[in-house]
Amino acid sequence: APDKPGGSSGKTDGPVPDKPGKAVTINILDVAGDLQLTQGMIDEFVSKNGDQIAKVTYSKATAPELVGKVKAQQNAGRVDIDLVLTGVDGLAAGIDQSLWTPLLPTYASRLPGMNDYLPGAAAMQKLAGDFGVTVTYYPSGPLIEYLPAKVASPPKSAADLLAFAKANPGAVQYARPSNSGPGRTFLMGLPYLLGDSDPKDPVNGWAKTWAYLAELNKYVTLYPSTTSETMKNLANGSAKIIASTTGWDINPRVLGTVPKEAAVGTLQGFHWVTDAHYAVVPKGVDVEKQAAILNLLKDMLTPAQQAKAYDKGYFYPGPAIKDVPLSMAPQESQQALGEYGRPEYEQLIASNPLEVPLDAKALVAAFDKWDREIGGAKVKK
Amino acid sequence: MRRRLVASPGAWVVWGAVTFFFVMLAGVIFSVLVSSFGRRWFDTWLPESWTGQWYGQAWREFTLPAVLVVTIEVSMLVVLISVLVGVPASYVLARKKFPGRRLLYLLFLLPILMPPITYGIPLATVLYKYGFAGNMSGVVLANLVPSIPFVILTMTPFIEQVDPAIERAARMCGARTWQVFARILAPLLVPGILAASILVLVRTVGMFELTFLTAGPDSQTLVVALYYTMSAAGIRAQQSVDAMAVIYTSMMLVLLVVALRFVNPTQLVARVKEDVD
Amino acid sequence: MTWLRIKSVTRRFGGKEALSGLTLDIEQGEFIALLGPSGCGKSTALNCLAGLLPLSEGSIWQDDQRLDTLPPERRGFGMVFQSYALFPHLSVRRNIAFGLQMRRLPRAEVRRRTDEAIKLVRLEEHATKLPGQLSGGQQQRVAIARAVVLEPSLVLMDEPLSNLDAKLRLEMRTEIRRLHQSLGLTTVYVTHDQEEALSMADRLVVLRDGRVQQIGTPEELHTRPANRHVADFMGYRNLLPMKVTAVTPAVVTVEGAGLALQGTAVGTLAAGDEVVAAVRPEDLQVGEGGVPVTVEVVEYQGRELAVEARTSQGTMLHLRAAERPAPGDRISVVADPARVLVFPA
Amino acid sequence: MTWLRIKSVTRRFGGKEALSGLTLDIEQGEFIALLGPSGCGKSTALNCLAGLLPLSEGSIWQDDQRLDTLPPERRGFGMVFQSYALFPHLSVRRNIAFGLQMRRLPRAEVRRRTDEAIKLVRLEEHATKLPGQLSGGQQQRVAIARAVVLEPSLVLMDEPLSNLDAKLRLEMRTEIRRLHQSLGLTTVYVTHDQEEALSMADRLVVLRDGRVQQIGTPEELHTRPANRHVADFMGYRNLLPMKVTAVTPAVVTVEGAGLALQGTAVGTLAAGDEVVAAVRPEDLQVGEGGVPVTVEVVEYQGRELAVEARTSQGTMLHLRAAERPAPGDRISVVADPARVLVFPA
Amino acid sequence: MTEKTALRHRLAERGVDRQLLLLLPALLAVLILFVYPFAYGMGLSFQPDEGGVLGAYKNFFEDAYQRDTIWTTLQLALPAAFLNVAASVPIAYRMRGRFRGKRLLTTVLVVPITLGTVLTAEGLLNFLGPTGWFNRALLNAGLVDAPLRLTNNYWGVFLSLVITGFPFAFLLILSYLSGIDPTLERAAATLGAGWWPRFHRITLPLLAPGLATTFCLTFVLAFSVFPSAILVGDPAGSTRVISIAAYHAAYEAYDYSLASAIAVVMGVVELAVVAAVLGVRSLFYTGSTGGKG
Ligand SMILES: Nc1ncnc2c1ncn2[C@@H]1O[C@H](COP(=O)(O)OP(=O)(O)OP(=O)(O)O)[C@@H](O)[C@H]1O
Ligand SMILES: Nc1ncnc2c1ncn2[C@@H]1O[C@H](COP(=O)(O)OP(=O)(O)OP(=O)(O)O)[C@@H](O)[C@H]1O
Ligand SMILES: [Mg+2]
Ligand SMILES: [Mg+2]
Repeated sequence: APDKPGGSSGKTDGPVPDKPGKAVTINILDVAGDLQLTQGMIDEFVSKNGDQIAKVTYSKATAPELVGKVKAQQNAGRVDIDLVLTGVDGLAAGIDQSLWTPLLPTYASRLPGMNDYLPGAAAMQKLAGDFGVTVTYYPSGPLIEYLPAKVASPPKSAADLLAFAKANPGAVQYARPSNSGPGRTFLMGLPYLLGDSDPKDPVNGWAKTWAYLAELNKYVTLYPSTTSETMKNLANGSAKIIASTTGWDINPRVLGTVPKEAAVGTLQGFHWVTDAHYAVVPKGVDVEKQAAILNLLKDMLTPAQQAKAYDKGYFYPGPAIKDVPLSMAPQESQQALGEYGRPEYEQLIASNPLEVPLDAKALVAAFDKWDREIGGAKVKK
Repeated sequence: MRRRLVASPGAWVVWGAVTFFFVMLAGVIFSVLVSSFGRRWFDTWLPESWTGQWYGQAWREFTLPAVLVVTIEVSMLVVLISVLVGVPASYVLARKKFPGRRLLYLLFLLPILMPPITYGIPLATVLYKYGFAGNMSGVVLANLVPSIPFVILTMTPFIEQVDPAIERAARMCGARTWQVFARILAPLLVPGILAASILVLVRTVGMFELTFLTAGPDSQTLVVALYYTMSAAGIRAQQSVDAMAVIYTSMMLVLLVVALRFVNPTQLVARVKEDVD
Repeated sequence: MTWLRIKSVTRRFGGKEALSGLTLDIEQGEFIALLGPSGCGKSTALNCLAGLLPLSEGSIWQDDQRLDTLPPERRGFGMVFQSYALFPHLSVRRNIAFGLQMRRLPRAEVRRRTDEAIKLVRLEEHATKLPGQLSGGQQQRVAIARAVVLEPSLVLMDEPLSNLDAKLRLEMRTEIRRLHQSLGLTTVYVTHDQEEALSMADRLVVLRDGRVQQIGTPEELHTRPANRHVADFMGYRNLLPMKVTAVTPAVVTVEGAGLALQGTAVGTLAAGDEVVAAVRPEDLQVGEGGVPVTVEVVEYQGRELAVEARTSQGTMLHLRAAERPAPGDRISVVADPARVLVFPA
Repeated sequence: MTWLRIKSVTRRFGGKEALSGLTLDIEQGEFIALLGPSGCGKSTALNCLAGLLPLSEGSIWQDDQRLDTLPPERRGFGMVFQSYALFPHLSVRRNIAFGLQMRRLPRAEVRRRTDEAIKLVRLEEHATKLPGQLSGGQQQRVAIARAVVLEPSLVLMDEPLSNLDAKLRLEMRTEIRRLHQSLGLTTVYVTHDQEEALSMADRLVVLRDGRVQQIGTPEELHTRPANRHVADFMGYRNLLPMKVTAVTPAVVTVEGAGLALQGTAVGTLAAGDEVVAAVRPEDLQVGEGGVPVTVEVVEYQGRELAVEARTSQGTMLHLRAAERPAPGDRISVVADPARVLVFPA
Repeated sequence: MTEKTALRHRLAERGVDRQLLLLLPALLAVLILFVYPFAYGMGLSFQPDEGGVLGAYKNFFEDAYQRDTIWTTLQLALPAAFLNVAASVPIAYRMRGRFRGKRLLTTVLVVPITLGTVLTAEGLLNFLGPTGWFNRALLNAGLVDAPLRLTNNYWGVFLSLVITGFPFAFLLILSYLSGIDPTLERAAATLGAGWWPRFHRITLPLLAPGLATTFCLTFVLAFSVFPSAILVGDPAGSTRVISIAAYHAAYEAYDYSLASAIAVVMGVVELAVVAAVLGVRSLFYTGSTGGKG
């Protein structure tokens, strides 16, 4: 490693200076795929602030392993991950295991951008407590996606969807929720659609949802293990309607893995189940580095940088703060979204309620129940 | 030399099965290869058009050249060390009957049997504590845990096959133990060592958990990138997974072919015993 | 001057003694042959000496230094294995050069000595072949060359000539003796061929069932075998169970199995004792006034004929004849009393 | 009645002929010995017959059925391998029983015949051991028992007795001959031991460098070797390069190397020809009026002494003596002209 | 005078001598890098948040959904390992001798180990999927009416285990086979044994130790199947293998003690199978496979 774990001053707690004494190296671990959106922002900051950050290294991992790794480093007293970009799952797991340095409210004043969060992003920020800083945000889903050529009259409600599935066994597909964003969004969106008693309590409050899924299960032949596969099946015709989200709608069409003509629909009375990515700093990171990171985050939360989050619809829309119109985004983004974007999203986002996703514990419980009662039910037959 | 050309029914069945296996294999490999170069492949035999963009993307996103170098360094080191440490141990286990031998064999068996979850995190902690993790030495050390026993397990039957009189003869010629190993046993065991090395190599290159837990930013291996592409959150085109998989496979293939170039796994010992025809 | 002391060395395999209490002093420059029937423990003895088998009991000393606790490669002995044990992956040349390379000799010397050894065993043509491509005898010659090329202080040879043809065997015998003498080697040589042992060794050790039967010079063994087993092994092919009828200081008279013979007693005997009379086939002559026997089998053996004949009581006698009798002929057989040995049964 | 025809069988290893154009007719019940120096192609010939090596050229016929295209297991021959080739995972008993079990004989018969064979080779004590626990000679006996227990129509034996001790070897010789006769076997027996070949075989085939030198009965070979190589191999240890000085119908007179001899010509010779005179050591006698030589080496060989002596010109002669001359003695040597063979050089 | 037998000999006869030192590096490596961390992991499995010392195990065994993963995994791993070994033997046996193209064929047969689980999974999904080439060919040829379902179920995982496991098994068995002296088979042939008795009475017993080891290794690999069980399998249902349960506990529920407990159960089950196989192996001959015993 280029620098010793623990960093240049060796101090990992106490007050964080305004600026690092000399340029530091920052090791960033991305467990949410967030670099797709933010690497441009970070690189730009580094190129402009060579006095603070000499070099950034990026590594990537999946969320679940993150905890083990950080824990191992912290137990040994040598932390060499300085900044983690994570989704809700990694964030929550880290909070649960007390891995993260509390940045708030101590340094809230250094991150003025946080005051400009979109309402949905602000709600997501609450999930992060004192630990994470929301860097990107999107309302996600649930949406349904289909090829208009094959589905003449798409379902308009949850009941319609069930009827469609009944009429076309095997045609409705959603990926196993624990392996798929759209899958879990669909799962978390259903209680709102069906009017369950407590949409935040999958074990006791989702009676209608489970009944609905069990019924739907009779006509689902297959729960793929990745969202990509549902997309592929949609494209090659072996599935007719799949669960989706805004990002999964636009980006795969840009990439060409789903036909451009694919359409999305919503089910009547749905609530958006939002999603966000967070920046967190593990405990044990040198204060000099913390200083550089705080300055980096401050920069990332400015509109000019946030506009980069439009990307090619990867996390559509993407920016976490207000007043970042598409016109500020890089030319490439504007072009891709001009061709593949859907103007109707703006309206849909504005006119439907936003809900924060389940917290980590509840989500795991929901996955478990789904695995046992829905996905696993096939075996017991 | 006349050979009997009429093959027995047994041979037909065997070669038929081999052919079928090859066809399936070719299908599997080519479908991924085609997909990794394809753009828009929907309900058709072949994609609409071809592109190299998935490779370009993987290249940029993961700084692959550095990752490849690290992967090769790590796997070579692991193979080397585990053979150096494992073969002598398997020698003793194969040749000697001593009290506690079975127990020891069991102990060597355990690391292969136990999933890395059981020991991965504490192991990483230990390695971090002594400054080994976060760089290449940690990755190598962690990967030795399943590799050494693997070598021991595969090599023991091999060594049992070698006539002990040959070693005695070497000793009578004045060879010390290490010379017996280097000059006599090693060449005779080449097929076995090679087989074991290839398998260790494959396992090391493919070992995700232990590598991830102990790798630092500069010591990531290809499999970490591959797993990320495959199972991390976020949108991924199927094709970019395919492209990563193809890169991974090509690298392994190069390693394998290089290995087989230098030594043919079946001929060294066999040459001595086979006829020349 | 005793140079190597073997003190009551015993080796057991799973309780059974393959070698029991071998005690032997070897002098520098001596050529010792271990002789005995198959399975008598010859190879076991050699392996114990070489350090390839741990001893179950006993010790081995060289110039008052205890040797049996040293590993084989530290004893500096050379060995020719009964099963050749050639290195299958090395060419003939490299098999032979192996030991020299282990000694870290300069390359040129290794080459020179290897070449000499290859020439000695006449394998010039085959020097680059692998052992698997050699005939059995060629392999054995490689094994010999590999051991002697080192000019070790003690050479152990386990039936090194058994796979060679008669001519080559004779030549190699002479060659081995010559090497032994000119290099000043000390040699322990295992063989089951009494003729080989007699012609090569300074002293012979006859083993049977792991036990030493007799130690002595070739002549002692040949003419004065210590017991019937040694006699049996030294070519006294006729071993006839008989009874003593009379004892004089010079000769004993024995009778039985339809025969009456006079012979020399080995040990003290009294009239009436059950004994075994031992005679070599070549010491039974066809001659007047002897025992009448009927010829049964006649085998051609070059210059002589081997004859099997039966006495009237059905005892089979082996003898030699210069002229060819026909099966069924009745002949008369006589024996020189000095050549008939009588052992207690 | 020709039962097995071997027609110009040739076998090459990588271009080199290990066996060239072997042609031989074998009659049922015959005992054929293949004799020749190490590496001459004996094992190769046997392997070709057994079907273990494909022929490079030629064919093998049995009663007008072509045999060389059949796999070994369909030929119904038995074989004793030079390297034993015992099954290391089977006990002695099960090694021997293997072939019988392959024939699907009833269990009781397998048992009975196996027991007999074990007894025959005297391994009763070792029947349950694995081959790795046997001595070399014991292993070889297992190999013999394994082959003959099948009473095959043709038995191929590759130096089956080379690892046995002298006594056992003699006994096994007789045993093998007895088996051969009583079971009505046909046997092809490879050996490098001329004495063994002479005493056992009905006919001998002498090979050298893969080529047949002579085929004949033991007596023919022993007394009338066809060329100097056969003579060399049949014990004519003195092979002296000389020149013909005079030729009469009965004897040729030859001179050279400080010697003058009279001998019997093999082939037509004329005065002045370069020749090789061949004499056995036992045909060179110490006697008056012969060639004066100086004794150099005296070896004890049981009843006789082997003597090496040098002529004034430095040629080494091998002879036998009944009494012990001392090295350095000057003696005179004579030879019976009928026993001296003269070959063209 | 009688010397006491040297201690060295007495130890050597029991198999204790300096050569045992060769074990040391491996032993140290395993002790430091494995035993210590593993003991820690084992310890975790006995310290669940609730339910006492054996709470985690009780959790696992009382829950049919969890417990059944053992059976599910065995159902996959045993047949796959068995097939891999059983298929390798005849192929390797055919390939013992020398023939032209042997090297190429060996290389090609070994190629699949380079594929890795990901490419195999992707390939199976692409190739055997409902609109993959395989089903397309079958449909076009009129052999089936509807696409065969070969992925996202038991068969997908099974096939991927075969594709990744077969070359492992083949490579090892081919090498073990080449160590057996061919003279032995020849000897058997002259004793009238056709190819089958030659094979099963001579070659097979000599190969048995190698077979056992190979079976154990392929079984262990198959038993810890994880990525392909998720990718080409039905991870909530018919291919919910035990490692998915462990993964779920460790990385989704962050219940390390349950995860360790499951991992220990995994190890114990594997150990039981391996012990059974090695037990059977010890009934066979082990040792030199040359002709001279
Ligand atoms: N590893 C072993 N396990 C059990 N018994 C053994 C072992 N090695 C040798 N023996 C037995 O010990 C005895 C002596 O064996 P050894 O090899 O010394 O005989 P040998 O005199 O060399 O015979 P040969 O002339 O036939 O080679 C034999 O009866 C043999 O069966
Ligand atoms: N596989 C092989 N490759 C090359 N050459 C070989 C091979 N096998 C035998 N030869 C050569 O063929 C010749 C004849 O060998 P063969 O084994 O028949 O000899 P042999 O007469 O049995 O000798 P011996 O009495 O020493 O056993 C030898 O020179 C040998 O080196
Ligand atoms: Mg022996
Ligand atoms: Mg031979």
